[in-house]
Amino acid sequence: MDLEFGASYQRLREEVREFCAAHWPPRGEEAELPPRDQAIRFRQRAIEAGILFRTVPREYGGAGGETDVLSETVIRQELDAARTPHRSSVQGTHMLVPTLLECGTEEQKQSYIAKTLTGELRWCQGYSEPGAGSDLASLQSRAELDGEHWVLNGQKIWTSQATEADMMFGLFRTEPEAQKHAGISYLLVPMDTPGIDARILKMINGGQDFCEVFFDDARVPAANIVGRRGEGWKVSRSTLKHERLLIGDASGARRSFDGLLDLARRAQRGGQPAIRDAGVRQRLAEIEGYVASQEYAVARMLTAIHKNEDMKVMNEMLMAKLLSTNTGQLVARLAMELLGDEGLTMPTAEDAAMGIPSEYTDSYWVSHSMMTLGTAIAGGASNIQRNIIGERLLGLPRDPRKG
Amino acid sequence: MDLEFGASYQRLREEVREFCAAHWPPRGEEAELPPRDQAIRFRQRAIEAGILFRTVPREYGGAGGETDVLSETVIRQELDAARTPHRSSVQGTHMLVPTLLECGTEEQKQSYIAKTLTGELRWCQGYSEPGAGSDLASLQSRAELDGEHWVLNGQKIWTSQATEADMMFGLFRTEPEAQKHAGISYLLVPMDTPGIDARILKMINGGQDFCEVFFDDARVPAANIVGRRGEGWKVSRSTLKHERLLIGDASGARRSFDGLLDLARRAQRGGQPAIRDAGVRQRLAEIEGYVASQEYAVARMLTAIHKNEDMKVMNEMLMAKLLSTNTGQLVARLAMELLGDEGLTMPTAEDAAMGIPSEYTDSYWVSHSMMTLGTAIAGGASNIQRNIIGERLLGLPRDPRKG
Amino acid sequence: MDFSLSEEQELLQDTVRSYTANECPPPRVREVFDGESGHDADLWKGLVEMGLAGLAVPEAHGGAGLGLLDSALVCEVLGAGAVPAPFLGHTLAVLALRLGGSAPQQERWLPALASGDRLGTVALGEAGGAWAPEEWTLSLQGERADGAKTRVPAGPEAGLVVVGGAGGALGLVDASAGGLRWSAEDSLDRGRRLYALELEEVPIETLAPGTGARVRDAALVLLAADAFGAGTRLVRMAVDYAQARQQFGQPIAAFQAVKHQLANMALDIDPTRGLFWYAAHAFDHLPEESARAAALAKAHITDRAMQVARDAIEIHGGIGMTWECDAQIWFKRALFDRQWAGTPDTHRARLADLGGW
Amino acid sequence: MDFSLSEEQELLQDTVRSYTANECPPPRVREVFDGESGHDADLWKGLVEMGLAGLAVPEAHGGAGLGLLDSALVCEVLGAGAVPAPFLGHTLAVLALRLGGSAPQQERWLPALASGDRLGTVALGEAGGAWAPEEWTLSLQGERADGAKTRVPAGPEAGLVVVGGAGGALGLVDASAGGLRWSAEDSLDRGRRLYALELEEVPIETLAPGTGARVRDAALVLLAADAFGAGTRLVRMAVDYAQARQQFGQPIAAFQAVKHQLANMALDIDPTRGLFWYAAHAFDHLPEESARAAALAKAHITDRAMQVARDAIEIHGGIGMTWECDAQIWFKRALFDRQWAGTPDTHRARLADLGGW
Repeated sequence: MDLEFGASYQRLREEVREFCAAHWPPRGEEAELPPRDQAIRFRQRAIEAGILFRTVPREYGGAGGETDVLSETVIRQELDAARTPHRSSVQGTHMLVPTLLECGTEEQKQSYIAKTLTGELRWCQGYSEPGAGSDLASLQSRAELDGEHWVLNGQKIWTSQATEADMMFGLFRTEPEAQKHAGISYLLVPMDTPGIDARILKMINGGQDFCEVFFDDARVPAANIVGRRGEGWKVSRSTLKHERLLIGDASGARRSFDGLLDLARRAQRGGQPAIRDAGVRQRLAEIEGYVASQEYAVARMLTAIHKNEDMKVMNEMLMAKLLSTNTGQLVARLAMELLGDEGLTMPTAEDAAMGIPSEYTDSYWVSHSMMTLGTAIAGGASNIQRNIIGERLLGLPRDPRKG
Repeated sequence: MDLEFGASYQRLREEVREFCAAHWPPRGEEAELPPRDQAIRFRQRAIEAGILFRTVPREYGGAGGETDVLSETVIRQELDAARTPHRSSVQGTHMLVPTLLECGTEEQKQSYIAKTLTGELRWCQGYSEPGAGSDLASLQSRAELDGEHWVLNGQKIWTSQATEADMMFGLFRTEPEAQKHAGISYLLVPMDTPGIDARILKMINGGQDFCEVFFDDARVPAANIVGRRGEGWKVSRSTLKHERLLIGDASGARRSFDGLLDLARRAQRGGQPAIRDAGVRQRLAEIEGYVASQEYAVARMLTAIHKNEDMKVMNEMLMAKLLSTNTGQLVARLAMELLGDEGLTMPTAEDAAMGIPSEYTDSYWVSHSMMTLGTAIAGGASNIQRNIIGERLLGLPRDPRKG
Repeated sequence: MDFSLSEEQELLQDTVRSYTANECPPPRVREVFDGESGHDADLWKGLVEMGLAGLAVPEAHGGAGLGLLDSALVCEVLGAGAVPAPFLGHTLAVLALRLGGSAPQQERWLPALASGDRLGTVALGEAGGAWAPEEWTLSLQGERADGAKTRVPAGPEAGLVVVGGAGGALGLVDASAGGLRWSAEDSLDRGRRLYALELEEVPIETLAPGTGARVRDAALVLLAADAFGAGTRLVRMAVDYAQARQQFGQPIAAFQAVKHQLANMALDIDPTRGLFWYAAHAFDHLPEESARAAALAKAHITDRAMQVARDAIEIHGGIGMTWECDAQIWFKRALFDRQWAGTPDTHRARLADLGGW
Repeated sequence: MDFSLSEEQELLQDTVRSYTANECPPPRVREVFDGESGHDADLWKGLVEMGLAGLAVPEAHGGAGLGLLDSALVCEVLGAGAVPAPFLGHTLAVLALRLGGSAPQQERWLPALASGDRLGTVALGEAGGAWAPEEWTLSLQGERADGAKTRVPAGPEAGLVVVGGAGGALGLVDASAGGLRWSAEDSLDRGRRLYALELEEVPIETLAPGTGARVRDAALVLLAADAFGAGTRLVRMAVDYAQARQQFGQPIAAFQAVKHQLANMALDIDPTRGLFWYAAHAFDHLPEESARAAALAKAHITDRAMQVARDAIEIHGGIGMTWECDAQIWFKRALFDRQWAGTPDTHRARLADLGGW
């Protein structure tokens, strides 16, 4: 058992660190460019240096090499630590690109991948619909082939940053008579197509990260289909095999816990910092048990995946989501208690945005304690997760009503 | 709104108090009698004085008068406070007697009621079976009519004090071809019938309150049926209308909470009484919220029932059980934490017995923290309770699989 | 023994419920919530005409002379409807005068409060979550006051402000006299907007000592009642949504897991009703139990209501997280009730002390 | 980075698991549990022959020279089987000598402990729940000791007793020297019986200062591992029962509410494995993190395991409350692990201190 990353990874870590120091933040005239252009340049250089998108072939704009889960973790940690803009259009780089590599035509690969990796081309994902949340197979948006075009009608929801994206990849029902999963196709949709209307969906905390997208006879070239007609469901799941390289490193949970400790130091309780209160200490210590459990579960997953022993960590993989949801709820409840009066005002727009906060301010915690409600929902409601654990890990009977 | 019982009930309270002072504990040569005989005499006198069994007609051995829910509560509080043995065979007095009054033959009433009220005749209840817990309708024990006798075969479980009881009232399947609830009859079974074997079922805490009862061709007179053949299910539910007079007064929850406070005063935490620890105080205060909620819910129920406005308190009536279970679990968890090392040894036999403790000793709390597990089960598992709340109060769809 | 509401009390609730349901249904609640001021003058006028402004004002001064329980019952209805009305601050101002005002003070102010000619409010909290009377620092010595208070309801709409000061004293400020500087806080519950208040050389009259703690206790009871109303409504909203929302070919309410979550929500909030009834009753009739009962009601009910609010959002799924879903309005109502005047933990610590633990 | 077990460690677990499954299946566990002494001499002999008695003894003294993680992995398997064996106390005695014994002391005792000729145990706790080394009062001044300890495993079966004394010191007592008065406590976990120990003028040798706290930390890790094993087994027992038990015409596991309860149980205990792995690793390799990691593992895992135990009983319904249901044996195993050497709250308070909060 060894919790250090070891010498070879230490070398990689230092290389990445040096790269970051050399290239971020930008200097000279590059510092004058708009932030988005700065970020695109940074990502271009990181790809050239073999740091980002290491397994995407060179001919499509990647670094074209090998990688492993530990290397990816080390690289991500360093890119995060230096606050570099390495995450561009995550939907694009982590969902669309693997899908195109797997199922796209040569022309699609050539057209889209390179620009997506740098962030020149920004994508949004069109899967969820108002009537199809956990039950994605019941989606209703349709695409009808009319000569050389798909004609799109319907509505998508929970589309992150749809108002900023250039393109959407989405699932549309092309064979209306087919049942459920069958009859769905995977289409690429330029967002400036006439008949498409993206509206920001304001969130409970004032955040504006999500959109609804409405399609009213929007016409998209017939060639914009990935994989075969009616097989969109399968195509959309072809990214799953890439996800094993993307295990979260739980450092987010630890950073958030450290932020909670800071809040407990700032907050007053009976004339002293709340962190001196025996009850608050107990609750913090209890939460740390969950946070540390997550950290070690991730360490175990990284190890097993690195050794190609994924089967050993099925439990961890299937439980990760719900564990993190539960911990988030505990954190949110204690934060709300510690916030006191701060819980009576709205978070700032910056703190209401999703993503990793640069600082754990009181306003961040107000936002967080509301947004943790969403973690029980996003990416599969907690009840669905419990079904999965019950059925796949414990071997319990499947719900009779499904499908 | 008035939380006092008021003048007329105050008078009743004083009368009962005086009665208790005069008759319990017994004096003179009566004090030499075996405890059970002392208890029987006390109950006889209490009936004669119109304090116990006020609504059971005189000709069957009751006090033959009127009562109301507040009077019953006042009387019970005083009988408890004076630690009198007013509770005899609760199964007999509170389940069998109302059933006989409702559905019994004149001969059955004459034979059984009076002696049951005093406790001369002790009853056990034969409803549950190993394969029929929450799903009582699926019970399998059968009774076949053979000339002048029912021949009983099968097994009952969770039979309180079966080894001490003189008689059992129980449900047996007499029409094996009938479905579920139909085909069940309500029989009265002398426990000394050959072919009946009652065995103590030792509990997790060492307690010996429950038994299993096995029937192997045990023959019971054909006349020992209450109500009609095949209608035992209905007969067994005829007691429900009497239960409105038996609302618990939640003083048990308050006493138990006071006992928990005492435990927190005795237990040490960081060199001082645990009750001085800010974390323990928070947890106690949180529990008190639940305890007080129970008290007021009961006060509201008493009021409404007294005014014949039962419908106003349907919520309280349907939630009482689960609320008390949940509170009990919180109490048990804190008690176990406070007990520390005491939680490593078994409770005494006295503390392992069910019922209201005379003192909240450490050993009691060890037993209690195990027995609260059972409250989630006894009298309908918590999940069944949640179904009832969901379906009857919230109007949610019924589970499709039931019945 | 009679632990129930009188017919008059039930009628009061029915009347307010049906009036607010008609005049301030959810679409109107949302309009005010999203509006500029968060104040609905017409609605308040209607409530004043029903007598709510004078509910706690003695009959001699033009009010209904009712007890705290009656005001709490109104709060329950207002919380259930998330009604944007300044009832909480106004009622607390009335109580401050009733409990601590001299005869001339009562004579001067109570009729105007009862008639709704003046809107009252209370400025109790100070920066850093100082809600306990013993933590207040604003000086009420002399005839003029200087200092700052936070989280004040109604703000510039108010004509009379009851201000908490050092030693738990209360002072009366006539808002029309000038010298009050209000600044809007970015309130989470936009149906009950909050303001920071700075006083500069403002004329002030003090009320009888000890009134601060009593008014704080009354606030706790009213908040608990409001949270009870909001919580029960959130259960209803979650039930209705779960009945309507189809997934996997059936309403999600038919999934046993969802059904039990809903049952647990009902079980969380419904049995707490007696806590605020009793605390309100004790406030008027059992003074020695009043402070502790108020702390218990506030701590327990607002915590349970907040849990119900979280669960209700979860039942609604993603849509529950959006501004356009009504659940967020009630969620914030419950959150206000929980955070304003001190969090549950604060009051649990107090009730432990008050219990002599 | 390699957060995984070595092949040798997996083999060790497999070997102990299959041996105990064969030699001590649930019916045998119950026999010992219900038996006179709670001790199974044949079983212990078998485990000694597998090398478990010497697992932590340096190779130079006839042991396997393995780390605390290996001992913890054995505890996990023993906990999962509710195996009635004196491994915990014995291993702690070995560690006390290994960490704090002089060369002659080690020379004299370790070979006998490794070979199983002597069974070791530890007498740490004192009346009133005094488990922290700084709370111990027994005087180890001089060459003889007087005083009382409680909750001592193995008791009269032990040939060597490591006794905790004032200042967190440890002393060695040769049980064969006489002067030890054992009295059986009415142990809840009858597979690991506890005894009160009175020492009267008993010859004693001290170990190096500071060893007491280290042995306590090791105890916390081993208890956490044992509780993890017991907890995972309880989940399995509940799953098996729910699959078999029919109600309303189907296995209760098919009810979504039950299914989710079972999923929550698995989620409660399964992810905690790394806590004891890490704490055991830190004990041998990261001394500055060791005390805190041990406290965290003990507090979190034993609390989770206890919750799982409660839930498992509830899933079993009434039958789970009976002595004849095996669940009670594992429930009491988990409860022992939780209560012995200090409750979770105690260790949470410590880890807050150790974290500089």
